[in-house]
Amino acid sequence: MQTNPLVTGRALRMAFGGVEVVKGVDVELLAGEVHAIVGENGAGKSTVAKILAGVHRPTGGLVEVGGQETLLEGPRQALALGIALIHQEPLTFPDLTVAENIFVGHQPLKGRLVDWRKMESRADELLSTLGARFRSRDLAGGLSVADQQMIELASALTHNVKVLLMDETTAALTPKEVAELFEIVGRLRADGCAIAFVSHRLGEVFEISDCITVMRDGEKVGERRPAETEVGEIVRMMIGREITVPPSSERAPDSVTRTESPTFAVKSLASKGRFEEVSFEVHSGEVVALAGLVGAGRTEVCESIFGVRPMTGVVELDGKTVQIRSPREAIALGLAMVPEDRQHDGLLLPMSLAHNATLATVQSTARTGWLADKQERSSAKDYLERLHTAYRSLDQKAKELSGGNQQKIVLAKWLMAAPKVLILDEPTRGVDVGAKEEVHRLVRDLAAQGMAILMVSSDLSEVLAMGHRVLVMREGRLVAEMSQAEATAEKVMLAATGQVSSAA
Amino acid sequence: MILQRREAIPTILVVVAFIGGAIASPYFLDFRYLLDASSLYVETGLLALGMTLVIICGQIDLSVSSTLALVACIVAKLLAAGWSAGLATPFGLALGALLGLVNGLLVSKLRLPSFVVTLATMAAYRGLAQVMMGAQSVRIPASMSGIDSARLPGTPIPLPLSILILAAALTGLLLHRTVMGRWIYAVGTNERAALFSGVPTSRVTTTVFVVSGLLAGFAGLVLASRLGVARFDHARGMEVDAITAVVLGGASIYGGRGSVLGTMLALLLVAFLRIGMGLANVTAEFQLAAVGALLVISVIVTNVVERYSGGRGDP
Amino acid sequence: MRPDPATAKAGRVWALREFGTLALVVVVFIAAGSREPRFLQASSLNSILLWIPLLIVIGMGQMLVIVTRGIDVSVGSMVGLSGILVGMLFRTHPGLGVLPGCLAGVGVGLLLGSLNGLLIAVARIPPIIATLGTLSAFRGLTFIVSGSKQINSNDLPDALTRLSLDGPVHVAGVTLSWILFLALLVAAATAFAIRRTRSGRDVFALGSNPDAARLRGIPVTRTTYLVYAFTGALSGLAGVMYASRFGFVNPATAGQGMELSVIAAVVIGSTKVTGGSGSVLGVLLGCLLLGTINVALAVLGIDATWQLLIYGLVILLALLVDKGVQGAMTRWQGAR
Amino acid sequence: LAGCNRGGDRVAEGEGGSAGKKLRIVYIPKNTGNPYFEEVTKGFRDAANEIHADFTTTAPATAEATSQIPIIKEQIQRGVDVIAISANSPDALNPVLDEARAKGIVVITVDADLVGNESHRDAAVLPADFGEIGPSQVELLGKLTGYEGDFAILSATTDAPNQNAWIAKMKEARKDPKYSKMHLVDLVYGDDAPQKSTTVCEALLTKHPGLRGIISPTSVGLAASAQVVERAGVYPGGDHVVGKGLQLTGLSTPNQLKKFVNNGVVTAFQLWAPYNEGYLAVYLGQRIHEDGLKPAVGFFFETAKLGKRKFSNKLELIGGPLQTFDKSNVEKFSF
Ligand SMILES: Nc1ncnc2c1ncn2[C@@H]1O[C@H](COP(=O)(O)OP(=O)(O)OP(=O)(O)O)[C@@H](O)[C@H]1O
Ligand SMILES: Nc1ncnc2c1ncn2[C@@H]1O[C@H](COP(=O)(O)OP(=O)(O)OP(=O)(O)O)[C@@H](O)[C@H]1O
Ligand SMILES: [Mg+2]
Ligand SMILES: [Mg+2]
Repeated sequence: MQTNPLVTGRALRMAFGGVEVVKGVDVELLAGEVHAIVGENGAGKSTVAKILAGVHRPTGGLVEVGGQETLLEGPRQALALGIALIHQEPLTFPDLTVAENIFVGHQPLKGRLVDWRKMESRADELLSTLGARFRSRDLAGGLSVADQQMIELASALTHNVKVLLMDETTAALTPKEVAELFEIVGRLRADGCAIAFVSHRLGEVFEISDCITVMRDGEKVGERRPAETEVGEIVRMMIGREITVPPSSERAPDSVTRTESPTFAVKSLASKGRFEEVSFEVHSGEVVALAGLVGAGRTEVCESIFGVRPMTGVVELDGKTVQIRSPREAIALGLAMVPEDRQHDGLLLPMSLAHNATLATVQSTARTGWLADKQERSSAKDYLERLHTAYRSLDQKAKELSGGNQQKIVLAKWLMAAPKVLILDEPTRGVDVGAKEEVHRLVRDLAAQGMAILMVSSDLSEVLAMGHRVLVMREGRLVAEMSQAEATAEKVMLAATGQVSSAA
Repeated sequence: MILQRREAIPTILVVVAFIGGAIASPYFLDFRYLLDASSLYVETGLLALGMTLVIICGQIDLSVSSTLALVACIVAKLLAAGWSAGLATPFGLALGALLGLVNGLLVSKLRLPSFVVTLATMAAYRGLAQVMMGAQSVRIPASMSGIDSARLPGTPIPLPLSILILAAALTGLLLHRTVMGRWIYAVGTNERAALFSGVPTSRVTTTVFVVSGLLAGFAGLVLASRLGVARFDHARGMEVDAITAVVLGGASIYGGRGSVLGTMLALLLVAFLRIGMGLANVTAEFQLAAVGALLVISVIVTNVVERYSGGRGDP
Repeated sequence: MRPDPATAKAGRVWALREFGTLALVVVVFIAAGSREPRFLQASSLNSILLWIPLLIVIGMGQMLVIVTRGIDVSVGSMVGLSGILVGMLFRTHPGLGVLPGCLAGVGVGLLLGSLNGLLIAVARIPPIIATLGTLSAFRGLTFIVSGSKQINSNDLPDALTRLSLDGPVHVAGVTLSWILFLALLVAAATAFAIRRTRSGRDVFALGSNPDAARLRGIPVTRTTYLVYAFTGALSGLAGVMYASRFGFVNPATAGQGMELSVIAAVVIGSTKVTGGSGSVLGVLLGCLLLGTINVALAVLGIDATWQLLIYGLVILLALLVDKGVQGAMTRWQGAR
Repeated sequence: LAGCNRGGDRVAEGEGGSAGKKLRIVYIPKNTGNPYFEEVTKGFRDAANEIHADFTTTAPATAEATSQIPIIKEQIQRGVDVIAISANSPDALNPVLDEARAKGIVVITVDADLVGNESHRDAAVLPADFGEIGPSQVELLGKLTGYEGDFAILSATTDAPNQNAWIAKMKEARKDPKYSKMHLVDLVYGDDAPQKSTTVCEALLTKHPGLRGIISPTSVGLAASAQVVERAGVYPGGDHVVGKGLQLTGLSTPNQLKKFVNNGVVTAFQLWAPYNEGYLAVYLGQRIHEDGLKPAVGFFFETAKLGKRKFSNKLELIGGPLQTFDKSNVEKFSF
């Protein structure tokens, strides 16, 4: 393995609106190495990645490409130098075809003109090697987060990248897809590329990386070789304290005292072309985990229940059939949903944290229709702190928070609504270990207080650790239901991938 | 606090315009006249108030001036037909609201782009007025006309002006102090996220158009009373002045940003500017160019200020 | 907002949306023709084919602007200003040829459009504001440079008016005028450019997701600037075509209010106002529909007082048809 | 009569501008950039120079009904003595004009009167005898077409007072048996917008293939129509001419039609001298303001240059007379 640095960041500094969020970080991406960057939410991982990819211009320090100092003017130039970044929040063009999305900005030319045939054939080749469900002529609009990330990966591969930066690319992926991804990463590494790999899934980090940089509050707290360390140490470095609770994956769930009649039940839900015959129950005090491969239709089931999409079927609350034609009605009935796509569906990015956190409850807080600012702010503050959210002021804009902290805002919004039934779609996607723990504990507490919880997750360990029962969806159908006791990683995966006859 | 910073620019400009006017013409510094002349902008102001809500909600309403004309015409006809003012006035307001409701439903329920919907109703509403009135215009009975010669009892403030101030206060309360107001900002910022949070997005969208229509209808009554006649072609192009005021006032045409105070300051600014230039016999073409330039410059300044004060510079 | 697969599917068969517009054109023809057979004569076809060229030319630019989520309401004023300036040029240089005149018009337009482009792309002013500003600024300038004086027919060279008086192709009394061909040429060129050049594709990417465009290395500023400069250049050309078509240029009326017809045509032509999607064919049909309606109203001798109302209603109708009652109904659900 | 004759004599004596402070006159045309009002303004300028009055002119950018109101208010505030205005609306200006007159300002409407609201101005100066315009247009077309065939009228907007007044007179005039073979088959409106005027004119040709004549008593309509008729080639001597060909005539300033007169598309058209309107308005304003002249129906008003004019029934003075332009004389004029 060679060791000449392809990209180096020296004493990188970055400040937003006067607040320094990266404080003198050194990173060195070596050829033929996978370099993991881990750290809590808001530690500055994405920011560092963005600096190296020319998205942000550092307020201090310098970037060296191939050994010499370079002032990256922007993503264009970075790409030209073979540095590609797969963003934490996917960046696709809904109105363009998948092929165009992959080749945007560098379409294959014939003379000076775009060569569509070549573009589409090359795109299809790539997609098949990535094992994608969709084809080059499909429109990108409507693909899932994971599918969109796959497009970005493909796009990165089409620039003959020397340096590939992946920011939480695995967050929305299932183990199967992660495996496929790692295969490609392996190939790139063998070809002498340098790969930066930002992730919260320490398991994956240890599996793939040759070197781990740990960040905390914008500083680099250390660099380790996986061989010479273990998860515990990394976690300690990340959060700077011992976590008392063992990581959830090893923890037995609380036993549930099942109420005989379910709080929440759906019967043969169907939505043409998306899902059909979906029936299940959630009892108060129970966490039901909904597993499946990306694209299985889980999000769409959730959104349909919540009244965002039309569907057919019966929804029962406390035994009574209810009509839900809009989220508003759902909320009135005591439902709440944390959507998968935080940025698009969860937040008002340019608005203040306070207004974001209270959006769902603003009406009930203000009994008369006149705003009750004081109560709002105090309860917002209260909940944000309960979730250990890192923020400067309630008037800070939501878009200034890191991915994980943004998720906490969304959670806070719904906890304020004190729902009977809570639907969580990928609640810990892009959330760091510490925060993830908190979310898990929180979910357990809420269940313990008698809330009925449906939790969609692509993270197997999460599914196993949290679910009192585990449901598995495949291609729009419920294919398996297993109790906590029966559920094992193997069974779930088999059901999700359809290797066994459905056991539900 | 951010809001205040945003209104700083219009405020400064108003002062500048005032001083400029005083220098440009010896006839400018006459407060009674300023009050009277400003009251010519009351209709524009009422339209701008509605437009503020619509724009913050991420929409646009080009049909306001046509709504104004249609309401004025119909009310005039009713009065001519012997209706009492006490009956015709509320009817006019209701009619305005109804016309707004049509816009609102087309936009919120059928998900049609407001720009084109109101572009169409702009033609349709004025067309309707024309069909009803043909060429001739209808007189407003003395009892209802001459509103701008009336003054707020015991003050030199013309009645229309005080009406505008009242309307502004109410709109301000709605926008900045009520749940609906908060929802308007939310929908304008990210409709889908608002929907997910249980905001009745289409009701909110409909509401802003209804309010806009209502205020336009109100403006129609004021104009008819001021002119003493109503006619289908009155107030053509007033919607542009209204939009100009709203945006000068610091609202973002992309929604989610703006304030009533800002709009009112901008209106005052435009009024002073026009009055000043008019008194100095500046020709119409220069006035056109000046107001256009002002609009552009003020937005540039806002952007610059925001970029350096760490706020969001990106449009 | 992330469109759901439903719209994605609709998007895949985007082409179909244009047929809604085409159908409407046919409907108007049949309706008008059945009430006044003379409407189906060559002469009214001529009238329509002379009504649309200016609209088409500007529409090409406006379409791209709207695709980038922008709007340019200053086109009418740009037509006026370039029309006046070129007119003055012809008045002072009677010998001047038509081609130089057209180039001058394009040049003037390019200059004005570039100003819009700079304000929007570089100074980051929201398009509707910037162009609302230049809408009045350019109109004011038109009065100033012309000293509020009109360009009369005897100031314009015959060769120029010939462009719209006759043309290369005559079939069954229908004359396909030179300016029509000019317009179709512009349309064809635009169609080719947006499909086969990188800059063309960048326009659509930019409109589809601006943030992504920036982060994926698309020259956002340049692309934005280009669409407005392009629109300006085309409006400039339209200014010359205006002089040719009407034989006189008045600083007050030239191009006045044109922006509305253009935008209407572009949107009726099923260009997505939320950006990212639009087609030349759609715009052509949009222009054709508006032209047909206007001429039909005139030929049917519909009482002048009714025209405005009908015009408005038809645009609404076009929108609804384009939307498709089907789609509208399903959205009724989601809209709650 | 005597009283006012004396007034006339005094003007003739040419001792117009009274000593002391200058008379301040403002003229407010319908809108800027309108070549017709350029000519009117010229008249104002010359007369104002003759009597050493201080003259300014200012106009709105659009001819929208209410657009003149702020301007009038400003002029009141500036304390002018005489406001001469070509009204954009027959009635919307009433309140503000009353305000002006209450402040002792003389209000004179020029070219466009407050039809039905004459009591809101002191006097009017109108282009030509409305009773004369309609008939002489019909007569002109008659001469051109040999007093026979279908003809149509292309007007401005449906609500333009002057246009409607003239059109009414045209219809009346046709009762004369002399015109019995001329049939008015259509009346259309081009809103004084080039595009619309063009479209409706084309529609006329489509609807009435055998049309012998078009009268367009508005310069925009006439200029646009000329372009259409030339394209269609249906004018006498045109290459698609039907029978004797279509005669296009109407009212317009010569400059706008020179080309079409010279290339035979238009044989003849008419207009009064807009110049006179401005010229008269100045003297009238001065006499009313400085000498307290009270215009009265049937009385005469005299200026050295234009001679005697009679106040008609609504206190109107007539700029007139109607001038016919054709190949022989069109090049002599430049307005
Ligand atoms: N555009 C921005 N404006 C202001 N502050 C920002 C911006 N982007 C990031 N920050 C701040 O920088 C800090 C680091 O953000 P960053 O996204 O790099 O964290 P992260 O390590 O990627 O967290 P996560 O794992 O949750 O994605 C956060 O505190 C965030 O609030
Ligand atoms: N067979 C398919 N082919 C193409 N697209 C599909 C298919 N199935 C689902 N999709 C799309 O992929 C997206 C993912 O669906 P959805 O998000 O409901 O599944 P999921 O299991 O929730 O996936 P995720 O893990 O991303 O939440 C949906 O928007 C849907 O449009
Ligand atoms: Mg991150
Ligand atoms: Mg999902």
